[in-house]
Amino acid sequence: MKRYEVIVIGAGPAGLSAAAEAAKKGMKVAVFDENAGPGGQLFKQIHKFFGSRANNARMRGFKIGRKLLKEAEENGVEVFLNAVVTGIFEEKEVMVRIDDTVHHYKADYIVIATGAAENMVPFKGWDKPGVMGAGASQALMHLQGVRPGRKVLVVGSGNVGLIVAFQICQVGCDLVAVLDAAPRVGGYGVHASKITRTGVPFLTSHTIIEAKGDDHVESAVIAEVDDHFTPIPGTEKEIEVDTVLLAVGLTPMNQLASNAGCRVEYQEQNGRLSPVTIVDEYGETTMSGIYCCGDSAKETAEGASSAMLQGKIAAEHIAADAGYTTEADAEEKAEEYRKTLDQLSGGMFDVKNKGRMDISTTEEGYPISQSLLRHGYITAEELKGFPAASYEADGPHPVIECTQNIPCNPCRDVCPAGLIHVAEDITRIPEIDYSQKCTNCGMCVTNCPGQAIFIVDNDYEPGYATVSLPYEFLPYPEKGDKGKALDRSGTPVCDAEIVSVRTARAMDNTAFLTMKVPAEFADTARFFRKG
Amino acid sequence: MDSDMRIWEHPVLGKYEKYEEPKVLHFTLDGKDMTGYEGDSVAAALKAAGVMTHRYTAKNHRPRGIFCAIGRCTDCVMIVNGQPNVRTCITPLEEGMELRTQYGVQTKEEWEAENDEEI
Amino acid sequence: MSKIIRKAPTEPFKPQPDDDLIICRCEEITKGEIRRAVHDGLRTVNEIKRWTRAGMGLCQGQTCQRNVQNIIARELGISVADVGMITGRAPVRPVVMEVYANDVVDKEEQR
Amino acid sequence: MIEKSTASVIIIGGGIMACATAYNLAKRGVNDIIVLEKKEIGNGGSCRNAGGVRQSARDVRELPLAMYAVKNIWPYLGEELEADVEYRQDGNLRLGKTEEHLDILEKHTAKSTSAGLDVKMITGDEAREICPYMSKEVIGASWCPTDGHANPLHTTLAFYRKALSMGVTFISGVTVYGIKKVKGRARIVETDDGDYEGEKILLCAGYESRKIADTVGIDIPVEKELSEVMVTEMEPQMFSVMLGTAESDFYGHQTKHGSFVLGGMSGGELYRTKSERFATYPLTASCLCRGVIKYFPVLKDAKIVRTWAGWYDVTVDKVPVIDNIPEVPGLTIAFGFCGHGFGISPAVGIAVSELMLDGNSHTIDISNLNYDRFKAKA
Repeated sequence: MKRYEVIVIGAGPAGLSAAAEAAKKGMKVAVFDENAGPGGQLFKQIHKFFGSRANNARMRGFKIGRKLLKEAEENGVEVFLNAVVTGIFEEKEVMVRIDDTVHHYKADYIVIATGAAENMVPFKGWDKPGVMGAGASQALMHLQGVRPGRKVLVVGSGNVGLIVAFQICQVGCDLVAVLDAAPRVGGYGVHASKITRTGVPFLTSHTIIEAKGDDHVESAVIAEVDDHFTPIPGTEKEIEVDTVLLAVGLTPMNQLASNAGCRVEYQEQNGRLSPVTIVDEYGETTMSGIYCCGDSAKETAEGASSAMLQGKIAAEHIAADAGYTTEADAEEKAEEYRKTLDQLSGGMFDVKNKGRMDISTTEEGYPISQSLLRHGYITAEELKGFPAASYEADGPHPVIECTQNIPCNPCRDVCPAGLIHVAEDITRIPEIDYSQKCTNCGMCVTNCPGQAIFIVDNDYEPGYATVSLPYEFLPYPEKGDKGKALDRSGTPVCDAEIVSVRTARAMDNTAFLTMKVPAEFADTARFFRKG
Repeated sequence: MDSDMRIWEHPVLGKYEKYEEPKVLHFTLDGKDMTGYEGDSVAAALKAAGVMTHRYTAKNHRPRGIFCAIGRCTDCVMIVNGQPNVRTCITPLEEGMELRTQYGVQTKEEWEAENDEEI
Repeated sequence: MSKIIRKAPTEPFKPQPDDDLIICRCEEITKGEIRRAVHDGLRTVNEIKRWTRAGMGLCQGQTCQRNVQNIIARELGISVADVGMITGRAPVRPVVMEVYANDVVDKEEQR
Repeated sequence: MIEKSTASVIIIGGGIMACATAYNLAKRGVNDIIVLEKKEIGNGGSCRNAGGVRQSARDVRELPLAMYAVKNIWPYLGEELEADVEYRQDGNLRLGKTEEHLDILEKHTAKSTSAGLDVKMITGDEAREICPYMSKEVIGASWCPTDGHANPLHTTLAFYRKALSMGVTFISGVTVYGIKKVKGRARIVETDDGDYEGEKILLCAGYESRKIADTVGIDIPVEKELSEVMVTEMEPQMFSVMLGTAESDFYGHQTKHGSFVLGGMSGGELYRTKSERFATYPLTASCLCRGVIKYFPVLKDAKIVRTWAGWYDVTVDKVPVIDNIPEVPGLTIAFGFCGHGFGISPAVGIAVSELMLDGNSHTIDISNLNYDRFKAKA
């Protein structure tokens, strides 16, 4: 029977990383993926990644997918797309459907990297056409170039919900609101803020009760919920939408692990029960020689970035076991990857802090914005305590509205002036080196994965200031365009005029938009709307 | 057919490959002539054409459409070239394809004949 | 699976207003059908699947399993960890019989 | 949890035989019963078979059970258990494509006819009249119009649910290690949950019964054999006849749901017994699909959504052992159903309950299923 030393199931971040790493060591590796394109669910992640240089920070997710494929193929990995692994049998026999044939392959080692599936929450009418998973809308938008709907409601404000909500705005759909039954926005505040300032409301402590419509969704009934997530009678509101997107968490896809006989069980993970494939520190399951990594094993911080590192750790262990590297070398490498993995955890959004309501200050002791948690934007008053957010200087200078501990430091890396500083622990909030002067290059603004940096020039012309902001919508405004400036809550506050629109390769499709506003709005104007 | 559901250009992804030199494909839905583009999945072509309902369920005749769009949930199935239960979200559109709205696992006519009731 | 003692239900089944909610989309199984089965003594996700068909459809429970587990756990006042899981079975994606019939055991090339 | 661990009857195994017997005992007023199950109710062959309710092609020794069940129980079982067991009595076709096949079928038919069963040989065209979707290659079949099929999952769980409602206690998640005699009688069931004590003990734990019986010095020659079933997506209703073939390529039927449930073996399974898991054999589903398509080309585009495996408990002479054990008073055994237990299970429930309460099975003749029938070859 045709045999590979390593068969990897899933050409996502974990699978491709494991494959490339094992192949680099000299192993014969095949990757099977049921999708037509590589990268797993990275196609959903067209935003720039958090993290540090060691884990592809500020690179857009879908480009990481392509990069991983190239790396795997350059190292001799055979990657089969449209290849559905239908079962894992005894003696590590893998059955793969390719076109009209079912193939049997054997492996010495199997890496299951099948990712996660979306959770769904049932409500009245949730099976009507028009209600879909958030991921479905991403497949339609990013792979098919088709809008999922015209008027859209997003349910769930975790990072998936926030990312998809922004993407919905990016393709020109009318995003009506983002709901969450919890009393606070679940995902990164910066991801929420970039939606709020475009004028989309966050409705925390709200739930969807019904999707109405004859043959498909025509409206949604939403209501406020109490502390027990029970709808409060009398608060129901019917809103006109044709699409409801569900973004209520992920569950590891463990069918193949279960099919292979690996132990899969509900385990308490960070305060919640989740079905987890039991693995050791290298990702080996309870079935010897079968590994599971990435989202298919369990939920991690910064899913894709963690998955890549987990894949590499598994590959090191496999290569050592098969004699392609020494155990000492493998352990040393694994330790290095684990360190980078540690970098990604920590901060208030680490999985271990998920659902915690009692974090009230940052690690530095700054009070966390309650408005940001509740409404998706920070108030000017709350920002005052953060030095990099209230930084004042003559001429253009960055205002960094990054107020929660998240693992990320590209702002430091891209600043040619050395003005921006982030501690070794990259979850720390950026700081300003007051001895340096901003060059107004726009790199921090356009490369900040959270789009949380603005360059403000209070001295643009008498009575007027400029605010420069990151902009990822089409069409780009043009110089001279007049419109309204919106504040952080998305409320129009004053007239604004575009004075420059800069794009550059290094800005990677984020435009650097500069608008002129009356000087007194320099601290509040944060978005531009034409007309 | 140049519906407002198409994203001709994306601020991050740029112009989609299939729209560079778009090739029109003709297909029918329940006998009605329709068009899509090469590179569309069946589901995407229908979405762009404003079709939301792919089928009616066997037990309660409830309408269903796209739900996961990646081939897992099997909600978006239709009768494609006579074949029921085809996952339209992962089936590429082809020239001349015949799509039928699926009732249970049959066409409307078959379903009505068997159940002796009109829908 | 941990030990479960099963006895005749002591109270009649109590309907709830949202019992008509569809839980298993493929097989159109409602919350009420699942709750009723739990009341009648079916205690694990596999037993519920075998009795009601929830999780037995085209998607093989990939969409509904967690919701079914949650309903069982809530009805019994136990943890979802104690209601079991659907076993992953080949083929994890549907395969047309003619394709399944066409299986090939590729030969290893000589090294 | 404090729970009494003594009862009038302890039943080892929570499959359909246990559930049916518990139900029949309860019906006769004995409901002080504890059923001990290692995993879940009906987790073994009970919920893993393809639901045949068949008399034809059975060994004559177990035919009384099958004929009794078909005549007196199956038609009324749903009503009795207040559940839809999806019983359909639309006959069984056993198909042949070659002269050799017809020889096999004729032999079976002759045996069954002599035991009083209404079964006959028919031509390929006659078979196609009964089931028009069949390939032209079928040249003949045996036809038993009183055979049929039912839903094994529903039937098992319906017996369970009914027995439960009648006061029987079921305890799952308990592994039985053995039986211990007290003062010469089977009395204690030793488990990982401590000892359970019963005046009477029924052992009906499928292939796992052998090692338990062994703890009181009883050895029944039974081995396990892997068999598989696959199920298609829902199809339009086509036919509801039960199907088999002379060559045993597959057996099965279309369910009420619309899916086809098709079972069988590919031949390699016998040598794959090292695993205790219900792991499917990688070559079987493909082999079954080829088998099905040969006879029913119309099904070639149907999708398989699931396959699973189960263990047959096969005795050396291919019929079960259902008997009181006089050497170990208080112990009754019912296992070794060889993969055709489902169809007779409602009758087994009656026979075993009579064995346990009356000392013998007086309604149905099971005298040829005695435990001490295994002899050296002559």
